[in-house]
Amino acid sequence: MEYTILILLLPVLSFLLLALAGMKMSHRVSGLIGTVVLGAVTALSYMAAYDYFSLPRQADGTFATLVPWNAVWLPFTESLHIDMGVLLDPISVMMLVVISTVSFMVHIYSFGYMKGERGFQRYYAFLSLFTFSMLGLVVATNIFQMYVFWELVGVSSYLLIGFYYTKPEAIAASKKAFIVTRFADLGFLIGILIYGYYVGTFSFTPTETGLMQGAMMLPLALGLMFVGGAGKSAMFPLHIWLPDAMEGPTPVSALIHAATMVVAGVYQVARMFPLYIAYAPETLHIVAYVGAFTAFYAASVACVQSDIKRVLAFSTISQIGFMMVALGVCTGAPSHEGGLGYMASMFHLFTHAMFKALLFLGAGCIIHAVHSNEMSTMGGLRKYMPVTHVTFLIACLAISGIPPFSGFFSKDEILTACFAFSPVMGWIMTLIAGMTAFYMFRLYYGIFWGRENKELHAAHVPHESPLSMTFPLMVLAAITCVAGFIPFGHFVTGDGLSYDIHLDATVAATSCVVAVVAIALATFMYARDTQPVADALARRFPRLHEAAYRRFYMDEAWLFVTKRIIFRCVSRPVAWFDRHVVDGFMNFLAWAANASGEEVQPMQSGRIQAYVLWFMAGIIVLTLMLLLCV
Amino acid sequence: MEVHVICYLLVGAVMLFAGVYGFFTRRNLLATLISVELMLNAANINFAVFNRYLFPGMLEGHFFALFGIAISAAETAVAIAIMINVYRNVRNIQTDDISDLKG
Amino acid sequence: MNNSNLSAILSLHAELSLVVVLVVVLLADLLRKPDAGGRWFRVMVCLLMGVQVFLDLTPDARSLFGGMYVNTPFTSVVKSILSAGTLLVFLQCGEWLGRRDTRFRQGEFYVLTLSTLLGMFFMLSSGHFLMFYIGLETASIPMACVVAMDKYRHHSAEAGAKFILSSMFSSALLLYGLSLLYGTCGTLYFADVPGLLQGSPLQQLALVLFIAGMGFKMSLVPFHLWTADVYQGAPTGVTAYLSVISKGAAAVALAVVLRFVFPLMKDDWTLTIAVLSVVSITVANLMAILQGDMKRFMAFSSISQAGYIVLGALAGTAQGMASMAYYIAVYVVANVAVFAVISTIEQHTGGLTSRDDYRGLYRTNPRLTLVMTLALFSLGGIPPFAGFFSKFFIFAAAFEEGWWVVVFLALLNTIISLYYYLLVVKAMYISEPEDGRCVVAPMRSAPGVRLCLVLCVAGICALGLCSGFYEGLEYWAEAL
Amino acid sequence: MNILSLFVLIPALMLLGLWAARSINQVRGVMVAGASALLALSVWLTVAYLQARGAGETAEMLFTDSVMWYAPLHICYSVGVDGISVVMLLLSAIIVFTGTFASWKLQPLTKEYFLWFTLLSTGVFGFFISTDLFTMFMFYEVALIPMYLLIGVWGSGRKEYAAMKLTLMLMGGSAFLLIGILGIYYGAGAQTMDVVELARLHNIPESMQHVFFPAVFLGFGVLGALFPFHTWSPDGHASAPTAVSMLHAGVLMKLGGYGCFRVAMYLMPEGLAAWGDFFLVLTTISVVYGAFSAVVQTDLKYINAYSSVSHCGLVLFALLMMTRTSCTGAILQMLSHGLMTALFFALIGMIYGRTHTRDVRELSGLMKIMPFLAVGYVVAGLANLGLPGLSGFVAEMTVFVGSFEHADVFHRTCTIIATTSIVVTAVYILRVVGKILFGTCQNPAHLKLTDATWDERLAVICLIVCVAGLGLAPWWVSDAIGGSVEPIVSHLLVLNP
Repeated sequence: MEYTILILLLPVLSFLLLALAGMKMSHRVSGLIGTVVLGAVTALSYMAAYDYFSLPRQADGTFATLVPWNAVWLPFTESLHIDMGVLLDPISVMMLVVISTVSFMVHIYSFGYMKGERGFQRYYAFLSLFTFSMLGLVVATNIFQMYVFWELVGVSSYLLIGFYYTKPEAIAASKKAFIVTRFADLGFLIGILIYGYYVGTFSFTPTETGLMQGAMMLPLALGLMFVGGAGKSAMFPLHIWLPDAMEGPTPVSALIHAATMVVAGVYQVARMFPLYIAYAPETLHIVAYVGAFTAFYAASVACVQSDIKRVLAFSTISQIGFMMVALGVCTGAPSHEGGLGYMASMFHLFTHAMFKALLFLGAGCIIHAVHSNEMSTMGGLRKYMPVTHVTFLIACLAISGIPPFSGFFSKDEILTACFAFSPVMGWIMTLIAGMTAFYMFRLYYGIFWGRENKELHAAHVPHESPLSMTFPLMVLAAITCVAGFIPFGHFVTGDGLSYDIHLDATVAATSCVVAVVAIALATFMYARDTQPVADALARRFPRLHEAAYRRFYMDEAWLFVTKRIIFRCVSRPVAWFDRHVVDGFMNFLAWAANASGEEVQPMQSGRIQAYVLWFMAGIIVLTLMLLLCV
Repeated sequence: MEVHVICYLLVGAVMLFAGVYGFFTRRNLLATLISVELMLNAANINFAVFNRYLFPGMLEGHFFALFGIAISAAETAVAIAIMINVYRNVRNIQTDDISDLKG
Repeated sequence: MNNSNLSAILSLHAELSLVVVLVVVLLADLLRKPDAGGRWFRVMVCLLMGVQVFLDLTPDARSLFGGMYVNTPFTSVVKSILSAGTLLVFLQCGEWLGRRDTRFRQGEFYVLTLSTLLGMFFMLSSGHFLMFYIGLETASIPMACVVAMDKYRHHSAEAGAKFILSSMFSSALLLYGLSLLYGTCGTLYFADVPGLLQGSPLQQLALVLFIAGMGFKMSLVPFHLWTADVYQGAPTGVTAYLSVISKGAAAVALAVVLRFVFPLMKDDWTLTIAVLSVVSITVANLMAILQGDMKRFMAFSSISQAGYIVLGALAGTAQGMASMAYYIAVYVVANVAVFAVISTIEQHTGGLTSRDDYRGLYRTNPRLTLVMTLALFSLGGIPPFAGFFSKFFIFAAAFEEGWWVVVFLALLNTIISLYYYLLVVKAMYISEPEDGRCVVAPMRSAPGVRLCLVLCVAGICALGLCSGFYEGLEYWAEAL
Repeated sequence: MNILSLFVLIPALMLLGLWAARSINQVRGVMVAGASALLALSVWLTVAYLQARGAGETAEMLFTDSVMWYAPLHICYSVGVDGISVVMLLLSAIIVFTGTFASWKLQPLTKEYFLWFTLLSTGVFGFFISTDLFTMFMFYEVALIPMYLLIGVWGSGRKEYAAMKLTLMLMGGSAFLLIGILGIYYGAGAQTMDVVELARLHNIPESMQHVFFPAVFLGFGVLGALFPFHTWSPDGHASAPTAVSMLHAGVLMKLGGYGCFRVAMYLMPEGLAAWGDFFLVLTTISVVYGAFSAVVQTDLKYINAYSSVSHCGLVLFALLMMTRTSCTGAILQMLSHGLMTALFFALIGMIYGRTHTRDVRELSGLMKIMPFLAVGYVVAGLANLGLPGLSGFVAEMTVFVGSFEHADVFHRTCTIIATTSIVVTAVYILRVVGKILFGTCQNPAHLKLTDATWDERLAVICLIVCVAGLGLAPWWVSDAIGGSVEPIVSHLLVLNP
């Protein structure tokens, strides 16, 4: 399957072409180049997926891990070296499909959304760069290649968030995103260093001897790597960059901050899964707890946000929390019990990518229509933009876990796994699932129902988006409808063996009931023109509402750490020290030389008697010196 | 009676330090010049005495003394010439008047 | 017998040829019209000196007058270095001597200067302290006259007086020291003294007095105090001569005597020299930072250079002697170049010697400035100029004898010295003159000065990069 | 005639040509011709070197040649290159070439400027080709002094103070260096000054090594901006004209690391064993300290100077780790830092030439006004914060992995401390990029400014290509270096197991 290298090469070529020659091209041409290339990549990815999964399974019933390409890029020592290559196994192939699909949709969508924007070519160049990096990340053959593309993904996200580089918020957001993730990547890097030192390789499949040596340090190494993953996947408390990242163009949010990049952390954990299971189950459970808390925190914040993209952002964080939990609750238990969460997590990653991208693109259409992110400017849009309305509704149902939409199936698997791990965890996650349904429908009603902002709409009548934007919506909606029925367990499972997804009736029932109740509640509170209950609650618990609205002051906390601690209490003193102590010492030396010069100057009094006096003094001193010393 | 060599050397030493002292204290250039002559002659006395008492029968010291006298004469001549020059410039030969150059 | 005597006498050819030059100059001076410009006279003197430089060299060691006079190839090389230096000084003095108020005295200047040189020659190749002392005095007495040459300038007279008095003082003490040495040894032949030394306190005192007397000639701290005043007061040409020639001669003579006459008291004199060297370098550097007048500034710079020079004597080895002679040669060309520039500017601007007057000099006189810069860099020990090599060799020599600390302190001092040399460079290139334009107008220096500068620059650049000169010195020093 | 001597000969000829040049165009002609010749020569040398190694040439130094110079002190003019010096020569040639174009329109006294500039580069090239201690030291000082006039005359800001400070501090370093060199020479029995030979003899008494290792290491360390002797660097770089900052930060500071490795560590392993940890602490401090100081600076050049302190600290840091990989990384870091910091200074100079201010607070929205320079600046910044695909990443990762190879826990702790600098780097780089390039231009006077001219574009593109080239295809460089680091490191490891 050597052709898979093209999946990487094509985007980078289009990036170079657009970056170097883009300014010479018209918008249409550059956009077409990007889109066509991405189309090709998508086709190749599907082809790769088909070829891969149609290969005969191995004797032990798992899919073979293929490495069609691998070459040493940067040699360190005999055993340690960064390789660049392509690795195909179930999850990487699955990711190829996800990324290329969403990216392709976003490319098409952007035609309409970014129409006439300044820097259209730049936009498409960055999209290609991002796609390339993301694909490179998922097909990495070793942890260091993953880190390389990890960084590239980070920077392309930085560039795309800061696409409107004249907007101060955009600049701040992009900076924040990069620095926070960079900070997390430090953990990743140190983890890699420890891994490489103790296990003696960067590859995902160390030798037995290496594992023997490294077994003791593996939990630490994997934990540090997870810090990196937590940063990219916006786990609490490193999540703060993601809501701000919504300053970027909406298609970018759909692609990077909903579907692909933010799940890199999940992918990383899945990638190291065998090592976690075998050597660091405790670390894996820490992952689970972090994920659960994040999911809850994000969901609770999402319930009160008024900016639709912020709501979606927090719901993304929450959903990624779900995936992390699913991975975290895995155990070494035999057959599929232990590994169920793994499959569930990957499944949810897949479905979530689709419907969350759909939600963001839909939000994009709405923003496009009303030129604002604020719910207050919306309401009652369903009659203006039917397609968007329907697709958005589908996505909401999917994320709320209503059968037969894809979200139901994946989330159900996750809950099953959680219950298998511990009932407490199971119930917590079910509750959070309910909250998900609640805030999603609050959003839905706030946009499409509720009181219409008449005067605004009179001034500027909202309209359905052009086909280039609605087409991707329909495609994604279609996928969302059918994806649930994919026999996912046949492709991706914890132990690699084929497995039939069967619904655990009780879990399914409970989650459905909870979801329906939550939706009903949301309908009760937000479907009408006025929302007395909600306002009453807000008035009843002003503190809580305020805190949730301000995201429980996490940003302020971080600002305190960065501005006060780092900037004021470290950098300034260091700089002062440098100028006044270190440098001051050097200047002091110069001054001292001058001063002592003036000290000896009187010697040169100009009076000859004084001169011969010194002369005699010198003789006497020297004589005494000789008489005493020698 | 035999005068011990030490006495002569003491005379020399006293002359030397007298000269040095004079040089320090006298404000008049001529006086300083005389003091230096004292010092030179102290050295000459030493030469003569050493030769006479310690190494009789040789003439090195005596010759050295003679040359020393001659040379000091030459030096004195030049010194006095310069002092006249100084006097022509500042109408005075006090040491304090030749202390412009300093620092 | 008679014949051999004659040939023996002829082996004094350095001194003899110098005497011949002296006499010729004297006669020519008598014959020429006193108030004539005397350009041809000056040319003749320079030509004669140019010839004389080569007459100094001798291939083999000779000893005359029962060991009173010893001439070795090494000393002969040093002599020709000194003659060459004198020639350079003469070349640059042309402009000053040509002035209306001095032209009728230029004969005296040459005669007196040459006689001091003669004295140094004898001092260098003396085999007995009497000869040494006579040479020393011959070198210093006429010097006083030359210093006081501008007899209508108050400063010149003051400088002369200070010089003659303090030099008499020092020579008196030196003479006293010699008398003590004589008293303890019974002889003053360089050949015999070493056997009779036993390092008694009297001899130590004698040694100190001797070193002090020489230190006065080389102006080592604390015997240096006359230097600055005399350098400032004397005519610039004379200052140049003082700063390079008499200093160099005294240094080599001191090194020779200490090494060959006081070998048994090596501990004593190495310690003394080490202290003197460090103190001289440091104090002189500290003083030099504060100087605004170029001549005075160069006086202190030359004091610290003297401190570096005696490091060669400190080593007391053949390599030390060689690097010392080499250092002197390099120092001569560099210092003479600096003084040539100073005196040229002085002559063309009616006596400006303050550093602030050099501001923006590069704009008006790029060539002069460049020469000055090269010379200062060479003095500061910056490669690829000769000064770097000479410093390195002299440090190596001292280091080999284990004087690490002294070498290190000297090295630290090179930073300070570089600082004040750069101050001059800064004034010439960087600083803006007060009224925007440099006080020194574009000028065209006299041919003699230009020749002098060319020779100096050639020396500055070539002496280091061409290793032959140093290796020759090393060879002859080994042969001592 | 040895091929390496051309590296000194060509600049010498350039000096003559400049001396003879009458018009500014002749000056430029001479510079371009000479710089291109040097570039071509170094490229050719690199190729030839790799071929020779490929052909199984195992000698430590290639293209060697030796001419006895001062026989009494065994001083030879001896030249030779290994992989390290080859890449350093390549770097220097690139910087000189680009620096020529970066100072294309320099006024006034163009001729003199290029004279001193060429003298400076002569010293640099001579240093890298020579294998004789004395010659090395000589060229080292040749490279130092022109800085004074280059900064003092053509600089900006507190140029006189900065120039004097820089010169004196570096001279102070070379005072230590000279005493150390004498110590090495006489310690090894005054037999030879050739580095390789001295290393082979390896007979310097341990007591002397304990004294002279710190002397030499400090001597070179001052030029390598070793804490606390780095303070010349911010002032000096801030005041220097563009091309001089490029050459100084890009190449001259590398003399420090190179010398520490080739002279101090290589010749005095016991001394290293005794002092290694002490200096390791100092370098670790400079890595973090430099980065933190850079965060709060407001002058673009100061920011870059402090980041240079941090990055050059990383070079010495990696060298002191003494593993094969870390030393390779150190050389890579020299190379990469040289290229990207030169790029930085070039761009800062060009921006300063237009806006006449380097104060971050007074610049904004340049991306719209001068897109080319702005994009170049972003690339330089990304390289600086170690973006994969640009040179910085390769170097830093090699350093970190290599340092972490060290078995001792103390060393690995230092490594982890050092790694934190990459975050701080990101902070100050993005801060600057965000402030001056993005946003809307506040100063109306800046709106009329023009983008880069052809000569500036040439310089910038040339550097960017090198940075990206090193970042994308690091394997051959790291092979070339690693091969040459091997003997030295093994020599060290024998003595410091």
